[in-house]
Amino acid sequence: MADRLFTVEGLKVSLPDMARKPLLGPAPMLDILHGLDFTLERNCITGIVGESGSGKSTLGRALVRLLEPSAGSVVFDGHDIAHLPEPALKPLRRDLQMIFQDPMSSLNPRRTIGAIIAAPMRHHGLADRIDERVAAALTRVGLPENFAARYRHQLSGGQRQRVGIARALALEPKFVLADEIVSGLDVSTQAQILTLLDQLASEMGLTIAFISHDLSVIRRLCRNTIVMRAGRIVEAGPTDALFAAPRETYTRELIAAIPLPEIDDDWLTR
Amino acid sequence: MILQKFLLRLMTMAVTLFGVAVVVFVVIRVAPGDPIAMMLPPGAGPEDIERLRALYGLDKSLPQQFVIWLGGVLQGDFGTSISLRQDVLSLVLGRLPATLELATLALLMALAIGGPLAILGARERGTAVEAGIDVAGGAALSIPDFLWGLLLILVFGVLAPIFEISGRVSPSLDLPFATQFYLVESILRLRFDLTADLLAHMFIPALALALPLAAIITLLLKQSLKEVMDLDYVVLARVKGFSETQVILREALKNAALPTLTLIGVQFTFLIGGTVIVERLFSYEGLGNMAIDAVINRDLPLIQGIVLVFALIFVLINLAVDLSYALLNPRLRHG
Amino acid sequence: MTAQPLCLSIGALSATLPNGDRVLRSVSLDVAAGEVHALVGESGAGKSMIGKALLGVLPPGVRQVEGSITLEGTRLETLAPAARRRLIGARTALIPQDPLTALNPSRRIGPQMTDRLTHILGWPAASARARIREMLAEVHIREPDRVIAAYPHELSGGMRQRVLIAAAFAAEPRLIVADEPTTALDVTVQKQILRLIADLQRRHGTAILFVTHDLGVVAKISQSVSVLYAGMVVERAPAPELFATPRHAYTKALMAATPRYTHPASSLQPVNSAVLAELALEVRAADTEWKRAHG
Amino acid sequence: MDSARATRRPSARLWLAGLWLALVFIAAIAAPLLAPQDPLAQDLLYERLPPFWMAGSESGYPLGTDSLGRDLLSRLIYGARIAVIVALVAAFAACLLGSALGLIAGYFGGWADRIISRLVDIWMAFPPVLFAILLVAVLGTGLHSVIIAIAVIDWTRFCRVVRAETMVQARMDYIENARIVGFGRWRIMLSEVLPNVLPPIIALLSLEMGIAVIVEAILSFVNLSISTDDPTWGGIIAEGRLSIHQAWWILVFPLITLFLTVLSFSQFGEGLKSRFDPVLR
Repeated sequence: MADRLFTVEGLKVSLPDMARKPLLGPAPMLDILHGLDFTLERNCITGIVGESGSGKSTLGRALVRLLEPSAGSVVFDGHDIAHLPEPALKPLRRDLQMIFQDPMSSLNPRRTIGAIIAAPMRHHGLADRIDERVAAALTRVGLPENFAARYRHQLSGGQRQRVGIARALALEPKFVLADEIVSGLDVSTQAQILTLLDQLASEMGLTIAFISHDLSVIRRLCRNTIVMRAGRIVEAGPTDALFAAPRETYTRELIAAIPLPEIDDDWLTR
Repeated sequence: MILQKFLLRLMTMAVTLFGVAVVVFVVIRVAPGDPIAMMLPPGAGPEDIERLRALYGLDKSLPQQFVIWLGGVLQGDFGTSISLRQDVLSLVLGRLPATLELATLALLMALAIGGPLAILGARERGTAVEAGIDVAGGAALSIPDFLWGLLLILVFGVLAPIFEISGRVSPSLDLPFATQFYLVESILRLRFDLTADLLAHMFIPALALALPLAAIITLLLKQSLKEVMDLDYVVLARVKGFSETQVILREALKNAALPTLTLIGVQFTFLIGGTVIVERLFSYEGLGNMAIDAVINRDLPLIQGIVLVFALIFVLINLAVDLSYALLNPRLRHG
Repeated sequence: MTAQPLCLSIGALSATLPNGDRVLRSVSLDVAAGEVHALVGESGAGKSMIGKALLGVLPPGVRQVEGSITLEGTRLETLAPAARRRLIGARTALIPQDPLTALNPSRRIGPQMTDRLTHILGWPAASARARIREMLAEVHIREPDRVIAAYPHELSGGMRQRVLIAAAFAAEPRLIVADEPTTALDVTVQKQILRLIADLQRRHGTAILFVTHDLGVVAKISQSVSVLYAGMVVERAPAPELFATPRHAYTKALMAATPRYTHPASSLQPVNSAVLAELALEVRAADTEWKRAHG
Repeated sequence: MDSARATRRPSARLWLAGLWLALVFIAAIAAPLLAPQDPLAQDLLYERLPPFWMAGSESGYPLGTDSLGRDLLSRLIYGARIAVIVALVAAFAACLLGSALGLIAGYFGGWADRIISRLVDIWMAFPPVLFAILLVAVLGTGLHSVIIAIAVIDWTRFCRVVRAETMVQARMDYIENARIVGFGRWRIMLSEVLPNVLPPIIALLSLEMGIAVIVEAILSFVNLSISTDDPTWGGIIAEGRLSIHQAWWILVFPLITLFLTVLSFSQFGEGLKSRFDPVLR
């Protein structure tokens, strides 16, 4: 039995549907996730894959408690965080970090890279030797130390995403949520980021939930995979087994729809 | 859905108007000056003051006064002007058409200047033409109507006296009008000699009001056009073989104008607010000019009435903008 | 290769930014009639610029400074702007990337599909309407009347992309520029759309200049490929040849950096810095030569 | 519109505008040293003297005199004092009040936003000039009334812009990340959002200084600003408007002064904004 960092049972998330808000009173709730049960193993990258509208990003936001679930339990490292109020969450926040899809939006444009990486550490009582810590965080993701003095707009896309990784990992969290972190990147940069993340995960023993729409990327990086569709889990299990023998039709369709960079004349008609 | 939104909109309008009524009521009643004392001849006794006070309802408590006044307003009774000793509503309605004609003329002038310049700037984007429009627009925008008015008085009143700089109509003229909408009526009655005289009086004040708005329309609409013109459907229209001007008029203009509509609506209310001082500057007999006199004379009922009418015009403009936005936008129309 | 007539021939095409930097560096390529030619590269490779230069919709400030574009034997540079616009409108079409922004939100679908036929090509309104109904059937839209009367926001993303494809083929263009037409779509929808484009292309014998960043898409749809880097064509080959034996180091590196679900984790290789250094040298050499030729 | 203009030679307009504003500030501070005459000294022998280049001018009265024989240049220089004080104090007050409410409304949303937005709606339903005249009439003429009136009326300008900009920023992922890190709401608002809404606030603050000068001039023009004897630009303009056909210079010089000052404030603000904004979005 593998050691579990997250145990999720009956997770439901509903969000207010502002488009159908009545004149007075609250907007009706729209169910995004319809009761999910799954676990995330420690020291393991788990891929969460699905097409648009599958609810994968909502799931991620519930795991790091940017959203409060409407029902179910989310047990993280022995604590049910599903309904913890913000003050009670605070000590756990250090262990629940996130890397975002778009570093243009996730890095504050008015702060230096150094300040961006230092702020979480200062907040969580790691203010001593802060410059050394920032330098170490940058070195870890393969950026030169003098990048600490730069601003977001002075970096390339790949470098920005490295900063996002450095910031999330600076706190040495138990869990990192990576939400579509390579989907805005070119393949060559994407390959670098994937390789880096893979290497850091094994070095630091990270537990990562890796959200992506790209099964090829999931295959490259993740030991376990959860396939989602319309707010439900279609299939979950070890990645190798899932690709070798997908149990569900939807998974098979999803895999078959990926165009491989190989000549295959009847792929289109299949 | 649409109906609900409309009702909600009417409710917020009512709340806004009520708020305006409360604010103006409270503000003018903390005034230290005594309006009654101002209207009495020297040597009037305290009992005269008391009698007048009671006559205007000023002897009651503030909330009582407010309830009485608001009750009257809801029945169309805005009270009696203290300084002019006439019904406030008829005073206001007598002056309102002059202000509305001035503001509407200014709006038309602003659209006539701003629209074509915006289209020209968007067509010539990235060139010296656009840079020139930007510089001129930026300057016109930061100079308020009051200064434009003074500047235009100098140019057209003194240096090259082409237009009139005082009043609404030449006093020597015989006016056959039945309403206060002189401009409209002169056109309807085909009395174009009067139209010309009215326009000669209105041209400079209207231009002073129009210039800042024209600058805003130019810059906002041009920016919006430029954004729209980078979108795929505009590129697609060019590929179809349409010329740049056709592309702007057929594909870009409507979608670019929609998002600027709300802002232009707000700016139009600013323009109407500007009529207060511009009318003063040009001795134009409109509502704003009367408002300043009312403040100077501490004519409480008249001030209240005028402020409320202005507020009503403003919320109606915003409502009209929202409605036209909904009508022009298929996304909302088909809710 | 048999000598098929050329649909499009681009020779030594260079385009510059306002600051004088080149975004296209002497690009040459040929597209045979009825063939799908893929332009593949990463961001900044200038792959979209080629299509835009051909269609005459380069972004403000970008100028074609050199080179020739020959469409079915007509050199576009020799035409007056209005004539060029009409030729482009009659012989070419564009399938854009983002179906969400490629349809005018305030106009109904029908007029947006017919306006090229009626306003540019002078068709009678009735035959234009009949034509687009035909085309909508070809892209498997079952309720053409509903779609024709709809506003864009009333259709799904996949549906809008079908409409755009139908509109592109409606005037029987000889060449279509497809600018990343499936990038914004989910994989399952992408496959349907690719199949649709391939179908129509074969049936109508239309040549397509297919711009994409995805080598997988290239392999499935194109007969010949140009690989671009920094506005240069680094390799040009028939598709089977390119995927069997890529010649240029950059093409090889790009293939190694593309993840495949059929290959286990270890096979992925980031682009080697030596390759990038070599490419930088090539770019510099090309620019030096260009500067010498142009003072 | 801003970005396109801002990238074109931001420094030229920053310097030109700054230069003129510096002149105005120096005039305000060193008025007694710079003014050639006592701005209040009337001399009916010297009434409506023309400026120096015209026949009939007197030395010592370079820009001529008004209808009471007071030196125009000296009155303009002393008028700068009132203008500068009003510009600085009123604009800062409006800025503080409006930006604080705008931040709160934009960041917290919900009831705070609803109440503040309603308040803004009510305020915007007043014609601002009439509101200012009314307030000054109620509070009694004087410098402090003018300042209070401007601040009380113009905070909405800041509130609307800051609220809208805050809502844009609050949707950014870096705000979500700050929550992930565990920062409190006030801390996020003040240390993450505020720095990003600062450039428009600065531009608006400078613009508002120009507006405050104008409002003061308008109030003087309708005789409601400070005491009628004290030299103010608006007061001189009011007089100039009356004698426009006899002595145009009484209107022209304060008008030019006001024109340049207002233009400079707005251009200075735009220049500062692009200077302050190294971010290429």
